[in-house]
Amino acid sequence: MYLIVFQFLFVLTFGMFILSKKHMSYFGLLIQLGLAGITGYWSVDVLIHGTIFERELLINFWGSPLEIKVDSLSAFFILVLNFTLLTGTMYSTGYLKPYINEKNHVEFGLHYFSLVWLHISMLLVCMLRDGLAFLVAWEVMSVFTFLLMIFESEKGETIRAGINFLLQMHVGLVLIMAGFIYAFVHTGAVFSFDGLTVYFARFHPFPLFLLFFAGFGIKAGFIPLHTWLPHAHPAAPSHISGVMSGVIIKMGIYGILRILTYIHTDLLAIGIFILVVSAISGLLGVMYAIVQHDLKKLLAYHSIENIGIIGIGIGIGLIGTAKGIPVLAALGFTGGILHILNHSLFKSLLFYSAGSVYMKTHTKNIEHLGGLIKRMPVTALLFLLGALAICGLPPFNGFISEFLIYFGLFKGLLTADFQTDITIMGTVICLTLIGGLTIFCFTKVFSIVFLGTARSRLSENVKEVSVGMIFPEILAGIVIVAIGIFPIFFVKAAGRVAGLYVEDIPWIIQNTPSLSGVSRASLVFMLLTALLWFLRRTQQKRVQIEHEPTWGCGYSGADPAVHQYTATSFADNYRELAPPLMKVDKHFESLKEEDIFPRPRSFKTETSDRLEKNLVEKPVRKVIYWMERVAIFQTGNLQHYIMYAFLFMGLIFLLTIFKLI
Amino acid sequence: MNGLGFLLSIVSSLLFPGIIAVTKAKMSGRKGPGIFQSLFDVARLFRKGSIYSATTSIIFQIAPVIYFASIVVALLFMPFGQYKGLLSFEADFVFFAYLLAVGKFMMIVGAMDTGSGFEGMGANREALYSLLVEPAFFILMGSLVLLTSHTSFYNLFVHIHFDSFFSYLIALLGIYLFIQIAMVENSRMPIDDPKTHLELTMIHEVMVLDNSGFDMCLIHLTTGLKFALYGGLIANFIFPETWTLYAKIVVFFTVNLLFAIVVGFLESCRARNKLAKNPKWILALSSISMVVFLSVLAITHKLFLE
Amino acid sequence: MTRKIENTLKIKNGQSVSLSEIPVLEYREFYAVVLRLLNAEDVHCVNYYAYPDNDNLKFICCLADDSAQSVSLLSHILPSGKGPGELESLTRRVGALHIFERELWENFGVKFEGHPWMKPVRFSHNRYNRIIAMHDYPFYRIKSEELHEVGVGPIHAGVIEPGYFRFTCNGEMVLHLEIQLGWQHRGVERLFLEKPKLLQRTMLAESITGDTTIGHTLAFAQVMEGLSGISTDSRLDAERSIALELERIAVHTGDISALCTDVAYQLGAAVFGALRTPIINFTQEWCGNRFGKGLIRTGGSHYSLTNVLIQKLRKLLDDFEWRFKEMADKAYSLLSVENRFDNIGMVTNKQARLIGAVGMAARTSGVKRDIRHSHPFAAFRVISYVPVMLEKGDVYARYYLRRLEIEESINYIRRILDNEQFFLSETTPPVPEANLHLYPSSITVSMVEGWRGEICHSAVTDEEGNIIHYKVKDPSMHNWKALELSLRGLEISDFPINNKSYNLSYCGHDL
Amino acid sequence: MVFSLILLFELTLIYLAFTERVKRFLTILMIQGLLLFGIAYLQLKHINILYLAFILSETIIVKGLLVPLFLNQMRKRNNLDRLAHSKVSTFVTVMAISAAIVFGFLLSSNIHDDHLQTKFLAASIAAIITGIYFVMIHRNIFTHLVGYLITENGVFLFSLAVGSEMPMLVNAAILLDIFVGVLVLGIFANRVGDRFKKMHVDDLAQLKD
Repeated sequence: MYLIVFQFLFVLTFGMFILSKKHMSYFGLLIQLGLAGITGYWSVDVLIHGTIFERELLINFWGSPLEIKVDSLSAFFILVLNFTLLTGTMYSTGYLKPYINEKNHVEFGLHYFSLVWLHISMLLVCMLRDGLAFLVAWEVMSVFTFLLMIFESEKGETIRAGINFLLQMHVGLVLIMAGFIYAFVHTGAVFSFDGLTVYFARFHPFPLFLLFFAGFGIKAGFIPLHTWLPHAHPAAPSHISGVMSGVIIKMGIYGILRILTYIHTDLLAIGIFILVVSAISGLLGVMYAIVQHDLKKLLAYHSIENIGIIGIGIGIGLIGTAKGIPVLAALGFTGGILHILNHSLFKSLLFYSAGSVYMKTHTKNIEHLGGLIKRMPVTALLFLLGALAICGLPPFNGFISEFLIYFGLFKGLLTADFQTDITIMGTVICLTLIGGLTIFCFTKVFSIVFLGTARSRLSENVKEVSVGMIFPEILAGIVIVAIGIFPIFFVKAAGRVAGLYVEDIPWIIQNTPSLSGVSRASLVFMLLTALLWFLRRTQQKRVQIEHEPTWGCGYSGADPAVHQYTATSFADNYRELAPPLMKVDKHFESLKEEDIFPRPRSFKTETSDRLEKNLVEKPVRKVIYWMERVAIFQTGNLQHYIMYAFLFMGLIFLLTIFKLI
Repeated sequence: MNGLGFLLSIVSSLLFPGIIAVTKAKMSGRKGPGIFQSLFDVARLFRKGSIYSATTSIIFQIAPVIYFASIVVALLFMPFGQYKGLLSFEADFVFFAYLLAVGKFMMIVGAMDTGSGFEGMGANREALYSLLVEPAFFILMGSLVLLTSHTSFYNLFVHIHFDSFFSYLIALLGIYLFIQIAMVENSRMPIDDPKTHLELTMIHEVMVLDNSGFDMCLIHLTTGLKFALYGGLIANFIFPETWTLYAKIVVFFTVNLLFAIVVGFLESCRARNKLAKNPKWILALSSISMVVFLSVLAITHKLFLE
Repeated sequence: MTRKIENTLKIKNGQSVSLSEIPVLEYREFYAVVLRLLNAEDVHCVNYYAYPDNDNLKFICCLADDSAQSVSLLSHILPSGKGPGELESLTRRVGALHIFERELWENFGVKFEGHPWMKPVRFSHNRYNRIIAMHDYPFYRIKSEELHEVGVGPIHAGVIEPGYFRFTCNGEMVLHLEIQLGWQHRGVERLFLEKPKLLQRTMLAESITGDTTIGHTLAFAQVMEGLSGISTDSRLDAERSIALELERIAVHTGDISALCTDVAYQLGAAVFGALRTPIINFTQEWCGNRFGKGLIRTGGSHYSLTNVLIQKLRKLLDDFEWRFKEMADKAYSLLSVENRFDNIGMVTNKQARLIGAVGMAARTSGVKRDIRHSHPFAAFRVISYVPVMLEKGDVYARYYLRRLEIEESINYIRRILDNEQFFLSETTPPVPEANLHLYPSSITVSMVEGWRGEICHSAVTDEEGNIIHYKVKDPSMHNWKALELSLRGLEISDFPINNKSYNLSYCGHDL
Repeated sequence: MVFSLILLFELTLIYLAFTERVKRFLTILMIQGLLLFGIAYLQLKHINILYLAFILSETIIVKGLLVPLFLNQMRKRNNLDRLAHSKVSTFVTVMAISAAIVFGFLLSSNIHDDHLQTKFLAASIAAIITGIYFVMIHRNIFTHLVGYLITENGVFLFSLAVGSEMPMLVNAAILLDIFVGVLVLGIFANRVGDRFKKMHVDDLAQLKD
């Protein structure tokens, strides 16, 4: 019954185009609610009972019926993506309102159609096991993401980022396909995920894993495969950025996790590989994030960082499994998997509120913003909530997943050998640095965007966004706080998924006292804060309160907009520490010794992603350069082409004579 | 009895700033203020009204409250000999460290809320230094975890044993690191000079330029609490398990007193660092704790060296 | 004594000449001569001012030639036709003149064409353009949305005089510092004309800057003595020199203490702070005022340095020297202190010459500029003084130079005390003059090396011997620019110690 | 006990990384000499008294006193009180030297040889790497010398690592030690001491050997 409704909803999506522009979002939301309800029901069932849900779809695919299969891994991802996509669509209702008059009916319809189909394709990606069907769903997902991304197609930047995205996704697809084909050719087993079991049992899994990791890693945005990500997120409309960062890149993680379920040997090498790549992604992601001026680009780099944290969890989980340290394995996997949920929550929240800022101020450059908390208080506070959560601070959800990973690491220290201990300590250092840098970055973003005084006209006369846009943010916020204060329920769900990788999860149950300790401490903290706030309020009622300008040493002629810290200045202090990694070009004419009276000058910085430059831009430029060389021959003159033909024949002739071919 | 560590820390926190001030005064041959002067200041601030910058928002007002609350809750983890902290659980030091970070986050954001160049400077520096000092703390705790095979503050300190010459060395290094981390966290010498009047070179004090009244009162109290936090940890670090409760209480206060005197002494006898040197200096703390970690590996025979 | 070479009039320090002797040149010629003279390394401009002369504006330029121990005077006249005139700026060629031309522009509205830094100097009440107000100061801005500015002052957290500093920063790094002064313009120069009595004028000179009472009063006394033809006896000269050096020792010690405070070296701060006290207490014992008010008077002195005092002074110096050395050995070898001062706030020799730095700021950058040596006055005429020099021009150099100068000053006082010829006679110095008859239509240029650097006072009288123009130049006028330069590319947190290392005068600049 | 001293030796390397003063370098060299004296005494207690006396006097007199004092004289004579300039930021140096220490331990924990005392090896590797790194990053000839001396201390430790089996090697290493020390000092005494008496650090840098 559910299955039929589920598939009927697919067909219903085409009804989108007959509706008016205003109603499209509601219609899309309805369909998505249906989809989410059905799949959510299945998933919750799977997670609670630990069973596997299997059904056959009515659609025939390549002659055989299409099977869907939901195990705990799929179920977890389905729940995460359902939530994020629903909030995304809700948010879009308000966010796209200004575009109703700008965009025509087809464009608008296509957008919502794509949004619903993105949902469907992602659900299918999580549920399908057949190789070919998976690849098709994967491709459909990429294409619809592309369509959603280029909503503002009148901007050249958007189209460029979109094409870059599509191109890189195809590279990923080819790599994944190559992986399937490679396994299929070597074993002759079924062309599906389950067929990989045979390969991994028989051969060294590492090389093939590497292939899959490259393919899925492009989607996930591991450094150095991340180069599409910082361009795609700012280009897409904000609800799509939220969804993209919240769940689409997680599909890459899903792929990697799915592959890992079939691997049982060589885990140490794979674990260390994932750990190293993730640690680098985490560190570099946040380091690049700090120097960005584009709000959404900055958040995009944080996605890379959080993918890194997820990867660190998975990596140490694998090392734990390989080295026979169950606590490390269990807590690593649980922490990593829980972080998938956590990141999707706070990152979508952050993107939505960043979108609200963009919608009202029409700028993403944080150097133009400032003082928005007085004009958009709810957005500001929600952004602060997201910021605190992404920094991994208690009592919010980000802390829980990081705490699990830390806990696993410190517990793991005890039973590990020397090399593993060094690895663990290295990981701890990475995690603390990532945490610290994230705090550095988000204190910067939050205070530059929302606090102080307006830095330009753009942020002077703005108003709070509509309730419709705030509502989905509040939904995400509630879950963030819920996970932070009552983590056990969510940790158990993540633990169920981790069960796929670790033999038994007694450790999860054993560390629940610690988790309840966390929730107890968080509650005490919140209560104490509330109490103090109350005390403060009563104290303030009795005394005199005055309002004055900020202390400026009694000087009256200063311009408050210029006299506050800028984002560049805030980041500069830290940038000095890692000049080789952080290439920031300062365009500023320096003075000579004898210039005692300076000339009029200007100052501008430009940040560039070194990895992107060296790994993508330079090779591409090289290729283009050689292409252009070859293009000399393409003169468009018929005689020349005939001459080429003769030359070619002559060459063949000569080669045959000398028996070279 | 589990709250004993908390209570004693609160008591010592009230005296901390006073003792430091008296030590510094004695060192420079002045008479100096009384030990309780800082408490009178706090009491005076509590009764006072507040002036708020018109630029600020609710963030500025709530920041000191959260800052204070975070430190108090962190103190609830403080064990005392065989008595647990009120909120003790496994890996509580992770929560402890992140809780301190919450307070710091809010103070930084609160300072930026005033839109003042001075406070921006202080906030920026505070953000940078606290991020750099984190690894040192975690590596040190990791070493202790490894040394004792336990993961909560309470168990760490109960199960710590020093028997060989080598372990005394580690204990000394541990205490050194705790003191230096405390100095960084509190923005004291040689990272920052709290007594200076120079807005341009300060870190913590310049962040609170615009605070007044009740908020300032909380911030003042927090300074003492933060010192007591680390003083308590150091005291716990050196209690032998076998001592009686009263001996421990005496030692607890002695250690706190000594800690305060050491701080006062350090602040009298050397110049502060150049600001650009601070990151390196703080990073070196992490390096030292890494050496401590390596030697703990050697003690626990994970690292076999002939 | 006076000779006319190259269209200039050469006089000695403190000498008085008739106005008519000063050659009046065409501006073009004036321009050329000034440039030619300033080309020489040991010539610098000590004063350049103007005063209204029969509806015209008469400009007087005093160029000190250090090697010849003489001051060249030359002048030009700007006829005031319709409003203030326009002149070609000398600053473009000689940066050191910027402050003088700015002052002339501010006071008389004379436009200096091509001046690269035309900004108000002190917002004087009698300024030509009264419309411009304090908060309209034309700050230098670097075009960018990524830089922030930090404004400090005029009310400082430390209890110091008012001044406004604006830093244009990229993070911690200062790209540009601009100093706006003039918050306490008292009109000192005009008061010299308005207060007719000598005592009033003397007291006015004593309060030009509170920390250089002896230096400024001595310069004033020399002007008066020069204009009235009083010559001082050797005992008075010796006493004046001793007072000047004592002032130097006291302020330098205080500054070392302040520098220690700024780097949070408490021990140094406390001990040096305490060391300053006996020195100023001795001054109090001598003249009744710790800062030497009342000690220097025209033509004589009320307070003689008696033998009892001399014995006390000897003992004080011995005691001070020993204690100072003990603490200095510690404070100057402490690596944490050295680390803090080293290599920051550098002003190179070239820059020091370009901006015409004087006093300590010059001597730490290897520019040998010391009036005691180059244009000796008082006892320095008899016992020559060899200036202490350092090369590097950073904060450490300025910190270190203070120590060296203190040691040198102690030695110098001892040499005076040991020199028989000063204190042969038991006679007390003559009683100061109460009323003076000044030479008519004359001019005097008097220079004194205060602890901060060269102080230059100059006065012009009319046909009846009344002062019609009195000009005061504090060394800070030149050296504020050095502070601006030394902050370039420096961390903003290093500003306070830089500022303290110069310890420039706000009121001496504002007047 | 010996291990504690080795630990302190490693700490001196970290200290070396973040200090920027020539004067401090010499203090560190002195401390290192004293530590080596302790290590050598504790380790070689049982060998021939004559050898022991020789080695001990070499460590304490040459390494601990003579060389640092001599260098201090040089420093004073050439006015080298100021900062030691380096191409690389101190931040990187601290990380590099920490990494070298960890690397030393990692490597020596993986070597299992009966003839090798790996605890000395760990410190020795760290010291040698630090010394070479130091020479690499500094422009100044004087700091180069400090780098060499650190390397030399590393070599000394290395000889101790293999030393209990091969006392001759220790002696050889120490002889080399003294030889290099004297040679280098001799050269510097002549070149820097007299000809470049008045020159500034930056000028000295052009002297690069």
